[in-house]
Amino acid sequence: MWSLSRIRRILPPLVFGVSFLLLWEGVVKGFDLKPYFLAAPSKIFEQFFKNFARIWEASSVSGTNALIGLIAGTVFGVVMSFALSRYRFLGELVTPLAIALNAIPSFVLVAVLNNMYSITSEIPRRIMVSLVVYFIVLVNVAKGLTQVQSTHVELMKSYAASDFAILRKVRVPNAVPYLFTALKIAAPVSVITSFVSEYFGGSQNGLGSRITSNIANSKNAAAWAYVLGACLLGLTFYAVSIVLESAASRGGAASKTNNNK
Amino acid sequence: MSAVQVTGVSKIFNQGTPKQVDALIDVNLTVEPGEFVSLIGPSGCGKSTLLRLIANLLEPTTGSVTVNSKSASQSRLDQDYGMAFQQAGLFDWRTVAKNIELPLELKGWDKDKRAARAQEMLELVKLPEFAELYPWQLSGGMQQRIAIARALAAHPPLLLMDEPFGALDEMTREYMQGELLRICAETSTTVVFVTHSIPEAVYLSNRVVVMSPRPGRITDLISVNLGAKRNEDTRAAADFFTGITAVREALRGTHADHANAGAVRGVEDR
Amino acid sequence: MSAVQVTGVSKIFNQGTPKQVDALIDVNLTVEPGEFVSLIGPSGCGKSTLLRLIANLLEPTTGSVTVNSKSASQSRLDQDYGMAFQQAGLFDWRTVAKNIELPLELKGWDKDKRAARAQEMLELVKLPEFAELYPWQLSGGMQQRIAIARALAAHPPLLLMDEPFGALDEMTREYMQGELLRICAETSTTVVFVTHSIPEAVYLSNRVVVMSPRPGRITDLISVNLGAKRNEDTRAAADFFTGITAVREALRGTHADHANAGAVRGVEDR
Amino acid sequence: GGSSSSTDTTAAAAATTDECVTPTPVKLQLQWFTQAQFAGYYAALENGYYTDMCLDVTILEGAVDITPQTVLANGEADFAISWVSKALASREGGANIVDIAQVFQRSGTLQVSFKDAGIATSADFKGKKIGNWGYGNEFEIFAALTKAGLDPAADVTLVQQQFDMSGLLAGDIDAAEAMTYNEYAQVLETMNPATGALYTADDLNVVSYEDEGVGMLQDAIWADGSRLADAEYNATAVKFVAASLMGWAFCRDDAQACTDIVVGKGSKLGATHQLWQMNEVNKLIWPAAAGVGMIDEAAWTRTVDLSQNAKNLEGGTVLTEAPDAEAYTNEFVTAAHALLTEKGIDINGASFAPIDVTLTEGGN
Amino acid sequence: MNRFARRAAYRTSMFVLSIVLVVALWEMYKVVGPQDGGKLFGAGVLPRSNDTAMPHVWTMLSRYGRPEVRGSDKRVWVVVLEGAWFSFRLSIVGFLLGSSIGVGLSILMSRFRIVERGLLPYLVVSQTVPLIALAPLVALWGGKLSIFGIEWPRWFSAAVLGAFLSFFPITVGTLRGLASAPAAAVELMESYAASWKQILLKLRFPSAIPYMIPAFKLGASGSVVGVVVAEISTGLKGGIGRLIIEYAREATADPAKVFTAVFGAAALGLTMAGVIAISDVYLMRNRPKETTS
Ligand SMILES: Nc1ncnc2c1ncn2[C@@H]1O[C@H](COP(=O)(O)OP(=O)(O)OP(=O)(O)O)[C@@H](O)[C@H]1O
Ligand SMILES: Nc1ncnc2c1ncn2[C@@H]1O[C@H](COP(=O)(O)OP(=O)(O)OP(=O)(O)O)[C@@H](O)[C@H]1O
Ligand SMILES: [Mg+2]
Ligand SMILES: [Mg+2]
Repeated sequence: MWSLSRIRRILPPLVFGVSFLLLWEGVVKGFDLKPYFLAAPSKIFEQFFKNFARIWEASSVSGTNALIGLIAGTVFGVVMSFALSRYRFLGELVTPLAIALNAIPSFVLVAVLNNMYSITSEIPRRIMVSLVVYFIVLVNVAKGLTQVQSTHVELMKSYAASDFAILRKVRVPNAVPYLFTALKIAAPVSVITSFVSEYFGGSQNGLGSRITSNIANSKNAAAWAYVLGACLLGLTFYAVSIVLESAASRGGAASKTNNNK
Repeated sequence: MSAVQVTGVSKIFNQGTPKQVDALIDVNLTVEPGEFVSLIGPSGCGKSTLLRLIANLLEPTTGSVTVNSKSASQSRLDQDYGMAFQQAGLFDWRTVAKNIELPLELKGWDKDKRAARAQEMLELVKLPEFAELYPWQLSGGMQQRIAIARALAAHPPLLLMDEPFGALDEMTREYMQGELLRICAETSTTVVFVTHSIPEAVYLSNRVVVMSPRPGRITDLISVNLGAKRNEDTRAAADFFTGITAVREALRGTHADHANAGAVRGVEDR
Repeated sequence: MSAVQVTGVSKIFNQGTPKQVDALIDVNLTVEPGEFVSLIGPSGCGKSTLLRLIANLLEPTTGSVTVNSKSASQSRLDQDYGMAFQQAGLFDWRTVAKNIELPLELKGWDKDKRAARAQEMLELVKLPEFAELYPWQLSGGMQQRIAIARALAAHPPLLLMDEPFGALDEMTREYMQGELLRICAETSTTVVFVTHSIPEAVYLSNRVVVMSPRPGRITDLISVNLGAKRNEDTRAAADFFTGITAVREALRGTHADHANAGAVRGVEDR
Repeated sequence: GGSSSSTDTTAAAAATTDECVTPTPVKLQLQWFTQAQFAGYYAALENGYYTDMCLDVTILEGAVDITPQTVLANGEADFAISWVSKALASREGGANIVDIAQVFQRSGTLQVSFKDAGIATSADFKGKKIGNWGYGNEFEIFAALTKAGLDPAADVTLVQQQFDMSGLLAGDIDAAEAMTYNEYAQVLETMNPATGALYTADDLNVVSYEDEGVGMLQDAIWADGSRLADAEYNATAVKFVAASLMGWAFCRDDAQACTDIVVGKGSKLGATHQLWQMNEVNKLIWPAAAGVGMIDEAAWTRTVDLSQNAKNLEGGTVLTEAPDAEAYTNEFVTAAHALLTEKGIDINGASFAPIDVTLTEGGN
Repeated sequence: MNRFARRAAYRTSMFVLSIVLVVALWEMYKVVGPQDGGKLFGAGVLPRSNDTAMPHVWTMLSRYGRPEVRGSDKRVWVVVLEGAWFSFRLSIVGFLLGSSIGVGLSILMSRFRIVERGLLPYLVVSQTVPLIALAPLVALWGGKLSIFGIEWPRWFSAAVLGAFLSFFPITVGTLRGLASAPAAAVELMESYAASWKQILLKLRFPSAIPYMIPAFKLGASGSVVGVVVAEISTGLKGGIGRLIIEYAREATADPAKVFTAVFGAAALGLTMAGVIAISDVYLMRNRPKETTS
């Protein structure tokens, strides 16, 4: 059943999206913009379906890098945030480095990493993704581990609970929603980072290299078909992170985060 | 043998620094088994500090605290007491039953025994059918009752409560007071209870401990006796109002300079 | 001419949807100029809704509200009333004086006139030397006094207060009650006051309006008369206790099913 | 070829002798940063050849994402330097641009590998990691692969190189794409850790796509087709081509002077590297049997054929159909040659002999 | 003020310490790490420690002091500094543009829920469109468009791309901040018959500031990245992005050089963050100190 409120939620973005595409199409047709300059959405969709198998293949290459980086970055981020919640000064050490790294375009760092590993290796790209994910996860999970209700900690102490028990029964569960918040941010970012990392070199099998080579060849519609694939991949990652969140917190945590938002 | 024995206790925070606070000075207090004692006094007079000292969440600067003739730290390790706070402080990610089981888990009880006890406690607080719900699905008063159930789960002989009903509206509060009295009578638990409300202190207690700030100390001990069978009518009884008036009088002294007392906050640490 | 006239007012939220709430049904209330009226009743009985209707922050579903013989909306535009809430709701980024000046700013007063009035109000609430501090540097009670000063800054004939002392501890609360009475007497302001506390309602009011929920309606109007010169001794007077007992009796009826009433929260919207 | 003759060109040539009142502003879009690859234009600018033709020329540098032919088609530049295949792809995408002078007569693309990799011809690419520049500079590789009967998606691993040759030097890739005038020199400017001296040509195998028969036409001057009907633009084009070719003739005769001009324009590449580049570029231009800048129909046809038939990674080709006849014209070069001959400039360079350049470490 | 000074000194020393640690790790790895990389569990996860892949820290530092190209008397540090200054100015323009767009959009969205519902999902999607696909388009607008007769200069394309990366976090942060004004405070303003604009200026914005500052921090580093990417892709001369790519071409022979420019970009990001941090201190000076439990 499509309830009224559901329609009301879905309608505006739908109307907006469709009218945006129509406007785009109209501008391209109306001003007779040539395909080398700006491709019409209809052409992009046409290319998308025509090249679907290749887009799928390229997406799976970039997607694999994103996924591995996402997992590695999350694991490192979680581990590090445990250390961070234990030793406060670590946070002060890591923050400026994070800011500095954030100011360097990722493909520049990948170029450096490519020299450190091998240009044919996927590792630099995965490292790059993990690095980006790592900081997002670190910041959020560390917050979740430290910002616990003082009542909870006192209560545990009154049970003569050890630090480890407090960590396990209070800090970790408290950090779970924060972890998912981080994942929601990190999931699409990991996809972007993954294919942007292909910009300056390396194996030519992912979305990023397809986009650049098609643009360089004045095949704009094809390039944007890959961009569309990239957007869809990013949205898929995002959707999966949401599904994971609701699956993992079927009980209490989910509603709590919703209330806090 | 007394349930709680506080002897010559002082608590000074940040001793020797410019931020030094004399939270408690030379406090002596004895609580008998089965007794219900309330701590009342203006904000900052050290009620919570005294409760934390008894719970061994803080160490006294001088003096000693014993609970059931053991040192405070030993009785904490033995889980000789249960605790409840103004915020129910339930864990959102645990069901009601699992919340109640928490102290038992930490004591290493096995699963079946824990579940049985949780169900027993839920019956005690009259919420047996809510075991599998999550705390945020309950009203404030119900959450507070779960918190009490949790505090009592290990059957501790002593219950320490820091303004447990402070966040409830007056009607729910009065209902909860009745419930607490009933539960404590059933389990013959000793209670040390911090509150800001004079009627609450009078209604609940055998004795009301009146405290005053700067430095924190006990200024009065007022015995109240509304009888074992308190009910709604008690609140309309003359004894009740007499008790209220007595406590108010005792407090008046602690409150002389209230108008702008403790006024400017945070000035010290700027 | 009455200060507030509520005639046949109903307020139904989300009318016609599954979430419909009958917040108020057929409410009639007249408040005379200079009168102090309290609204009391269990949570969800529509106290805040009624206050918001008077303030024209909500429109009634049926019926009409007039304030000083004007429509509620006109009197809002004219700033005929001041408002205060449970949280003082001061703006952290404005000094105390600037907080008090806020309603005057919005009225377009010029700077000097505003400053003069703010100083005058600060003297009224006995905090003249705190003008240049920021709200978070003050204690809760002082913040609440500033909020009252702000509500009165434009000299409105009517003051609407929604549990203004709910967040204060009992001692501070009793002090603030005294202050409020003094200020209202000095400025001969009419007050509509929402509270959960029976003693508070009895101590402050000329009349206590008792409400009951589902659907929200007025069930009782209790006249109290503790005299114009109320003071600390009034709280020990027999009249005071009689008033309390009367209001409690009136409330008892509204509260029969309290134990698990409205228990499971959020069930409807899950 | 599209040599539909027009009287405008001759008229334009005559116009150059007129007094110059206000020079015509002209913008030239390059493919890449300032370097000796574009020395002819900088020489023409520096030596006043453009000014003499009453042109006020501004040279716009290229970059990673600057597609010169697109810039031209958008009207942001009056002329652009681009490789033929890339430009024809844009033309197919609707960009109305015309090749009016083919400056580089030969392809300068190599595939460089170390001797031990055993890559002597493009047939040896099979199973190897083949580096390329991407961004549309890789078509000759696809052409060579197609010619050798290899599938770019399956038989080789294609790897996009970074901006330097470290992929090859570190052994990450087996053969790197290199221009004779640039990246090839970079390898020769690097210390060989085994010998402690620079790498030499003997250490390397070089596959030249020109020699493999899959060379595609490279740097050409492109004009805006939609404006060619305009007499004024037409005249400007002739003057611009003439002055530019004069610049190239100057560089042919004095490579060192041209190198200095380019270095003076702020190129960050070292001076000996630039001199090497100048010399190699000269080799791609001179000698020009039909006259510098003349578009050779055979080379053009070969380029078009390869563009239509060489399959890339995605199984596509650069061009889906042959370009129309208007895609190039020799009438401007012809008119320009007339002007240059008048001035006594050698447009063939039959006696051209490259100089010897000794590379130094890092090209400095 | 003393407290700020002490805090700043502490932060600085922590920053220096973290750099020292990274340097130490780098050099330590150069000692113990395999020259040509190594495999662990069958995957080549150990980086190469040779001087081409990982130049010594002192090689990189001393590169700053040597001339950029032989024969030139311009030292690398001067060039990098000039490049950073150029990009900094562009980043500021991009940041200002991005913040105006971001704040404007968030006002619009907080005013009209329908705009929020319609637009927000696409703003999210817009950030998954890679800059490398947009850069050529925006670069083309340079010279093509003119607004009110003012030509769109080339550098402005770079600033626009900076704005593209900075507006999103600013929009989201400001939107959340504007919505953070307590309902009671909004009601209070309504009880004063305050207009929408008055509520916005006197209530919503001041209460949004704690949300806006972290958002602006993200926006600032976004604008740096956007500008650097744009310089790389459109070849805009004079900035740090252009230096990175020019030096990268020489990495074969002079591997330390490219690091000088990369560090320049990092320093640029830190500077932008610093600028925002200062305004943070200024704007929050009269607010209660954050209490974390
Ligand atoms: N950990 C601490 N460090 C420093 N000072 C403290 C600490 N805990 C409490 N104090 C100070 O000790 C004094 C007593 O505090 P306490 O919390 O016991 O008061 P209280 O009577 O419980 O007040 P309230 O009614 O507001 O809860 C106060 O001045 C408080 O600021
Ligand atoms: N904006 C609204 N939309 C829907 N329902 C509302 C709204 N505001 C109030 N209600 C409902 O109207 C009823 C009365 O609410 P109101 O806030 O007036 O109660 P109250 O007496 O002030 O309660 P409390 O003592 O908890 O403040 C409640 O059931 C509440 O859920
Ligand atoms: Mg306390
Ligand atoms: Mg209410």
